[in-house]
Amino acid sequence: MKKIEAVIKPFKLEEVKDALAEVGIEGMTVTEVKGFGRQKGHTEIYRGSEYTVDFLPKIKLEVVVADEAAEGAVKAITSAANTGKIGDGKVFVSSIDEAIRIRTDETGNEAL
Amino acid sequence: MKKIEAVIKPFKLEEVKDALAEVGIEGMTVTEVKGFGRQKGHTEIYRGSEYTVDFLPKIKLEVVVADEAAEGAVKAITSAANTGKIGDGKVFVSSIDEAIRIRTDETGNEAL
Amino acid sequence: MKKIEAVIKPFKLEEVKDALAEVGIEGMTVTEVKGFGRQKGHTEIYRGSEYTVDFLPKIKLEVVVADEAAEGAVKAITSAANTGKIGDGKVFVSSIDEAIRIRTDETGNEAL
Amino acid sequence: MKKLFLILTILLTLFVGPLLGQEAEQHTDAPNTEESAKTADQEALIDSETEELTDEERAKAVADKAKAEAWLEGQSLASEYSSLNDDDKRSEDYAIDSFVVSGDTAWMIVATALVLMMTIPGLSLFYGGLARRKNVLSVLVQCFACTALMTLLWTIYGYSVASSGDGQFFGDFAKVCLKGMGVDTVSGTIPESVYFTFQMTFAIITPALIVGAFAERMKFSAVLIFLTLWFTFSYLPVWHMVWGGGYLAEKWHAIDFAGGTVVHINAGIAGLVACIVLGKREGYPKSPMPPHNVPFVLIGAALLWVGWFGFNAGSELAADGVAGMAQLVTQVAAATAAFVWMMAEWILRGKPTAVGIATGAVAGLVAITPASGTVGPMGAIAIGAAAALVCYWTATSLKHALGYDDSFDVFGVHGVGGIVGALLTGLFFIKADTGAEYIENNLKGQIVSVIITIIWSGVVSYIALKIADVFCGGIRSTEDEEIQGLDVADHGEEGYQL
Amino acid sequence: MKKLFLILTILLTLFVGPLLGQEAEQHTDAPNTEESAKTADQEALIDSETEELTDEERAKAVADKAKAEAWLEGQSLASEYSSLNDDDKRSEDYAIDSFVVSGDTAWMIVATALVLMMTIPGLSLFYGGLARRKNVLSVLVQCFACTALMTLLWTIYGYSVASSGDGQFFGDFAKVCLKGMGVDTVSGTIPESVYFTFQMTFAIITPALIVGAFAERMKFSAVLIFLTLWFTFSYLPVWHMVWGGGYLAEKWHAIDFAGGTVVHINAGIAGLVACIVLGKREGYPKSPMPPHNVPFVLIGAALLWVGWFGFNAGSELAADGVAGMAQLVTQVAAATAAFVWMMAEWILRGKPTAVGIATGAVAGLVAITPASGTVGPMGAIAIGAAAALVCYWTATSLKHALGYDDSFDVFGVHGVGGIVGALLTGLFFIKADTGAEYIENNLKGQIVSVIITIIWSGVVSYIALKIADVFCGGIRSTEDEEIQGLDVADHGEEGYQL
Amino acid sequence: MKKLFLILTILLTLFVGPLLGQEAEQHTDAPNTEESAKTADQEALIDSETEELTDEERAKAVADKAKAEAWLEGQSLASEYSSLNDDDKRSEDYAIDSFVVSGDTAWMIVATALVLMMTIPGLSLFYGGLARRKNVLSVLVQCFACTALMTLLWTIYGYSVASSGDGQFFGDFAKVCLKGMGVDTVSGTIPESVYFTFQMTFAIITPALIVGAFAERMKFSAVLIFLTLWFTFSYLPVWHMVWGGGYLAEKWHAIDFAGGTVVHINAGIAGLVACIVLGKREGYPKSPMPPHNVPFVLIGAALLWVGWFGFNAGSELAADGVAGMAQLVTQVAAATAAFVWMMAEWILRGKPTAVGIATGAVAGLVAITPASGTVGPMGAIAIGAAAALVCYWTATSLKHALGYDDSFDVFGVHGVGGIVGALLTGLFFIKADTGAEYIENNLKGQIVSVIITIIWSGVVSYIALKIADVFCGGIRSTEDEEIQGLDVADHGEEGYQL
Ligand SMILES: Nc1ncnc2c1ncn2[C@@H]1O[C@H](COP(=O)(O)OP(=O)(O)O)[C@@H](O)[C@H]1O
Ligand SMILES: Nc1ncnc2c1ncn2[C@@H]1O[C@H](COP(=O)(O)OP(=O)(O)O)[C@@H](O)[C@H]1O
Ligand SMILES: Nc1ncnc2c1ncn2[C@@H]1O[C@H](COP(=O)(O)OP(=O)(O)O)[C@@H](O)[C@H]1O
Repeated sequence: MKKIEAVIKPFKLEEVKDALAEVGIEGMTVTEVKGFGRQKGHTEIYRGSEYTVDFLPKIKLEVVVADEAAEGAVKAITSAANTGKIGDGKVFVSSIDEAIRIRTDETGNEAL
Repeated sequence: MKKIEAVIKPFKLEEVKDALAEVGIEGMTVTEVKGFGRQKGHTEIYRGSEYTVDFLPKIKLEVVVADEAAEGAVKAITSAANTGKIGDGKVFVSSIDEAIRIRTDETGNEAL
Repeated sequence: MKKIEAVIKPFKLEEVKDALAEVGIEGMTVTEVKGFGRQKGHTEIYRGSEYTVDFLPKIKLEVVVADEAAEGAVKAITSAANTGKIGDGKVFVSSIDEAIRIRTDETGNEAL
Repeated sequence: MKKLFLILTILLTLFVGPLLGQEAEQHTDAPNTEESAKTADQEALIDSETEELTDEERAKAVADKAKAEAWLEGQSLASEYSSLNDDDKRSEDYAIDSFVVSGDTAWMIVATALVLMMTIPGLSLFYGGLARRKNVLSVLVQCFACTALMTLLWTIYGYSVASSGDGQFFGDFAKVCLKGMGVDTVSGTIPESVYFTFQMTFAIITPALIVGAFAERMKFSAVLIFLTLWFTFSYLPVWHMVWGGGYLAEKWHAIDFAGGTVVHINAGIAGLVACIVLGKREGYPKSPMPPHNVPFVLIGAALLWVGWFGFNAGSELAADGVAGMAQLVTQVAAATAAFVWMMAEWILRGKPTAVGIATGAVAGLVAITPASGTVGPMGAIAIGAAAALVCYWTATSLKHALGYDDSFDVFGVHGVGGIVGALLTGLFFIKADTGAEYIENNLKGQIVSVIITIIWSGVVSYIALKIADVFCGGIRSTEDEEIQGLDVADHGEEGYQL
Repeated sequence: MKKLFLILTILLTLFVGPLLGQEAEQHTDAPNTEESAKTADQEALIDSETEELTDEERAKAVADKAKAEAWLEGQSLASEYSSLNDDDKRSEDYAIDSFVVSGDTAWMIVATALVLMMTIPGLSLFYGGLARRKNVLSVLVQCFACTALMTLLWTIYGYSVASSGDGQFFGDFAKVCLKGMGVDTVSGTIPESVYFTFQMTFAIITPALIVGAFAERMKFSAVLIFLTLWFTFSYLPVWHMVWGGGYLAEKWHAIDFAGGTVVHINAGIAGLVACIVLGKREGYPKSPMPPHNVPFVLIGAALLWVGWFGFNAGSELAADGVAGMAQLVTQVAAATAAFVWMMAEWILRGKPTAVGIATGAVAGLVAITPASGTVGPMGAIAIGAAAALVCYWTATSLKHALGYDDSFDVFGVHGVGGIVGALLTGLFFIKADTGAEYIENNLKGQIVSVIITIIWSGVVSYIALKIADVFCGGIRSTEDEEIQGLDVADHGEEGYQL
Repeated sequence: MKKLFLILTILLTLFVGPLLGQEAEQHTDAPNTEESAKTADQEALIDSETEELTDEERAKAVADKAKAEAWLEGQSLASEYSSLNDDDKRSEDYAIDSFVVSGDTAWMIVATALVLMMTIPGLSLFYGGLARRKNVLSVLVQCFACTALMTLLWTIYGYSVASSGDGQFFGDFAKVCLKGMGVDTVSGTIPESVYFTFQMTFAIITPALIVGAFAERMKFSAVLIFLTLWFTFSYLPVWHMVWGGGYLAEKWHAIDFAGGTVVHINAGIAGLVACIVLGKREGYPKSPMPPHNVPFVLIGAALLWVGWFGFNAGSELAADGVAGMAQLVTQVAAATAAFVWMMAEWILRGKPTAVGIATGAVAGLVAITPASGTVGPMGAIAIGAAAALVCYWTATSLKHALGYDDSFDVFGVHGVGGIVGALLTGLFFIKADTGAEYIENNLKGQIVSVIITIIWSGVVSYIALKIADVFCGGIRSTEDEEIQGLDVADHGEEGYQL
């Protein structure tokens, strides 16, 4: 099984979710994160002190899928999350040794 | 070493922590996440507009353990987090190449 | 490519970020997490009931780097995050199969 | 744009029917007379040197003045049992015309504080909580800046243009920069400084109300320019027409005790026009835009509720039985509307919501405002219930049907609630001594004032927005700014570091 | 269930001892007399047509009336130096009986606003902050809905049943729907509308206080039914017994200046019974349930504190020296209790907490309430300190020992604080002119009123809960709803989108 | 340490110039006289038994008294048109000296509530929001504990030491524990209890203001000891010198209507000294320390603003034209300063911030405080604008240049704003009847009071901190505690569980 981690812009979450649903993926876990990269942050001011906020709000999406579904899922994500502007984010794919569904103790692809 | 990631219901955290302690695991990192899956969300209402909240609050637990401890840890988690109701969550196991304890620079199983 | 996950003390984030920049790493994703380990928590009191808060605020830093950059990155992190006191945190290294930059569809080391 | 005219047309049509039906009635029936007299009286208090009511129609003025005197006499008889008799005695003892009553002054200083509390913190929390997290500060700053700006404008020319002189639509510049107002200047039974500051708080909250309609998408600079223009050319003339002895007071005897027309309809229509001209927020109505901090919404509503006692009971300008009854009916109408809205949601949607109960309370407060000096408790229940149902329908159905994006339902609650209140104010009355309530058809003057206010405010708002557009190179924030949130874009700050 | 009876038994036993010890004393000693007279006086103001105090014991009534007259005479002498003399002069000048004093009216309109501010936003924030995040809105909505509902009930029948007529336990229906109350109707030196609305705010906050005891686990529909029944059959009769010239006023001369018995003990006991009947929250006491927003707790407590000036000093129904002293002792008792609670925590637990200092302040405010019209500053320090210590012990030790789950310590703070205050009210008095304070044993009437209130409220609460249970098919939310949080379950909303 | 002396030197130098320039003028010019008389009058009201103004210089006292009488006569003439005439009539009718006016009492009871609301919840929210999340409760608790503690200290000895007796720097112990104050004791036209409680709220907020300067790094125990010492040896004597007929009132005729010197400069300097002695927060100024909850900052500022009406208009101690004008100028100055600060930021930094507009409002409120009884609306605009600009410069430039860490700019806003206000108070005056405003050079007395307050408070603060240091084994939290946050370290709680 593969784990796909995608860091995307927050307002793209809904579209990415729908795109994944279209390729048959109906389970995922999302986390609010802060991203640092080429996209530059903004300046905030507090009583005359200006400071740069480099960490921008992003959404991290984790989906574990069967090996054969990985490519489709990645495509779905990248095309839905793309705005063409800097800061669109990344997708990382890694391998998962085992998956278990807690409710039923099913394992492997069954568990997803 | 293995990394065990478990997505569980928030109110089960305490029990899972205790179960892990019983199998000798005393270190872990938890994150508040939102999960999407078969468990259906709820409807919220705002001045007459109803909308569905699909993402439910979950807790993600990350534990890195020695290879031989992985199975016990997974068992501990699944049995403690089980309620038998939909949405109990998943456990994912993957491999870790290296672990370092920042304070001492110990590596490998020593670092856990 | 390698994924480096580091759990550190929150007030060390700025220093770690700078240390990574020095070794040429300019992209990362951070998450607010709660850590449980040897560092003991504190006691809170609410109308006479005392209870222990075991989970302490930590920052989880995720950086994906080319294989050859991993060691330098780990070094940078461990030395910047070190205070010598218990609870300094851990670094975990694992392998990443693929990375994609959403904006450009670049893959592999290009995407980082 | 088309929507705007559609809505205005619906509103107008709704009123033309009843209006025609009333044409035959004479407008000198009892409550009208009292009110006209009262207005005359108020005007006399405001500026005791301009005793003549009009220039043009001297005959009519004389008749009006006679009526006013009759009404004042009635008042003075009634006052055998009220706090005024003491003052009469005193004026006899000292042979002076005007004096300050410390009890009335005490109440009005506090009423002023309460009305300021309605805007900051009340309204700003109510709106701030309804906003999305990324825009919370923009809403709060707009309310604060409006408070600061209107204080200055009201001081420099607003008070003069609204309250002095005897024009039909505008006052004059006699009191610019508070010329002639000292520590000892008196207005009625309170220092003029208190009357001035009390009215200033109304001039603050009215433009601030509009902010909720165009929230989350308008440039801050454009907000300031738009509000300045609207204040000058819509708030001040409507004030003068209704409360300053102008057109609506003199010719139509409009009853507006505490500001249903001047404040709520006026602001509600401006909000409607502004949100239509600006267009919808990015993603509306597809993406849900739930309030980011519902507890703030409820605290804000609670502070509005408490402060509204200053607004309504304060509009009596004295601490007496009318003020007491105004407070009572304010409380009853707010509670009724909150309860009815809650039950409506419970029955129609399955769950009573927190935002709903708070919105209901505000709708009831809006609707009772014009009536709070003339209605009794049972009338307040009727007005509260009607306002809740009509505003509920507007905010949850009509708005979606017509498709405009009134961010926090300024038109739905203040505009529509104000109209419901203004009309019902023409129906319910209470007898002073026995508390008996009766129904009296006095709709005509009310309908006319509503229509005129709608048109006036609508036209001024539209032009003001266009002028702001020219000055600011567009009144709308860019798409990027809107996505990032106006807090960072306009103010360089984030609401929370939690 | 067993716990409920155990606690009631402990409370009763605590009182029987002192009561027996007092049996011998005659109940006509000075302060009692004054109070009985004052009550008579108040009753006379409220309803000037029912001059006879009782039906059954005419002789006793005559004696009581004589005492009342003597007391009134004393008052009128004292008033040579107070604001009342002016009014006397005026009533002489005009040969009228009742008139409105604008200063008193000004104060009472504001006091009314302050007491409403105690419930919304004050109490709702205090409780809302103490709740867990997932239940914050349910608590806020319950406070808001209580405000709306009680406003209606008090208007429709509550005021009449509480204050009119001369029954022992209930009033009559003479003033249903405010029959006979107009703009000119007077009560004492203020418009009756103001008296009515002021008392309405008491009728709002008392049931709202109970919400804190059963928070986070009771169905919303059951809450509304329970509070309606409890209001009708416990709040109204206890009001009538203590303040309406009923049983406790007439026969036991209970001193309850601002509502220690009527409000706090009454609500505290209802809370205790409700939380025991409902059972503990899921996970209590194993899982910690810390407040989700401590700043809200402190703002809420602060608003309660400020609003309490309206509650206590307002209960004088006039702006005079008694009101001033009531405000003073309220401030002193609150501060003392906050300080003592803080020090107790610091010494006993090692750290003074924010929730602790806020809770201490509320305990002090509760305890000074019945005494605020008769005690001086040194008595206030004593009462504040005693309340802090006893409530601290109840909320942190007794509650855990007995194992009931009073979510936000309604019984621990309001019930117990109210009892401490009611008893100490019988001990400390201040001389009007010199400010000298003295200790006087006047406990008997106080003890009896406390016991009767405990039993009455306890029994009514139990029955009301059982009736609500039948109507709602269970009064408790399901386990799933409780885990999910009542905000989503009952109201379809989440508190924050941060 | 060096910084401390540097700053004090700058301040002193700034004042010596103008002072010398004034040396020649006689100090009996009109406004001075009026003020000295007024102070004398106030003193007379406070303690009618100590009629002699001084012991040492009997001749001067007689002259002063004559002036006072002349002024009082002027007042009494003016009062033909004010609420006082009624009282004069009454005092004639009853041949009594002192009586309570219910309208004045009503206002002052409420003003007291408003000033308490400034500290809790106002100031605590303002400061709490500015703190970082981990320290929010420590700030709130410090404000609450200060409220409790100062209430007790003011009751036990503060009121006596500040207001009774005729020492130059301290009062006496005649009124310790409120000896002799009963329900019927009168001060001016209000009950003494009300005067006492009103002044208590000033004694609460002044030390609470200082909290913002040393926030986020001082041990809680040290805070309590420091504030107790500072209150006793700086607040009380400055009060006595300015308002109690002491040195500054008698000899320099300082004008300080509502507390620019006594409250704001006094507290601002204490804050400056404390933050310098304590040293900078860990990481300051390298790490940004933005407010954790800006909406709290704005609500807090709004409550301060509303409450400030009680502070300034309440300082008239009556509900009359002066109070009305005080409220008016308070509103105008606050609005002007908020607006000017906003525009300054917009022009100089590109964006107007929420924290900026709130801070500007507070700066304006501070600066108008001493002038609020003597200035008119145009003077208020001048004072507001000046305060905004000078405070903006202090908080955003001077502070960084000098490198002290005044956490929430207590010195920058209260100290500097107070100085600006105190000086300009000597320039702008309004005529009572016509409202005409004129400029009058009355700077000398003002400059002297500012200098003396700076030195007095500075020295006392330094010594008090050293004493606290000894008692607490260091006044600063450990580095670990500071990193963890004072909420957990000092109070065992976290602000939020979101
Ligand atoms: N090397 C990396 N490891 C982990 N996350 C990264 C890395 N580089 C970038 N990211 C994440 O991707 C987000 C977008 O990256 P950025 O460089 O700003 O733009 P782009 O995706 O267009 O190249 C960052 O905010 C960060 O969260
Ligand atoms: N494919 C997946 N990848 C990552 N997380 C998943 C995946 N499927 C489910 N989850 C997580 O597991 C949680 C529970 O899944 P769900 O389908 O609702 O119930 P169940 O665990 O009983 O099958 C989800 O809320 C989500 O956080
Ligand atoms: N086995 C583990 N798996 C995942 N995270 C861990 C593990 N052990 C520790 N951690 C994380 O590292 C943090 C620091 O660990 P701790 O044992 O407290 O101190 P130290 O790092 O000094 O050994 C913990 O708070 C937790 O977040």
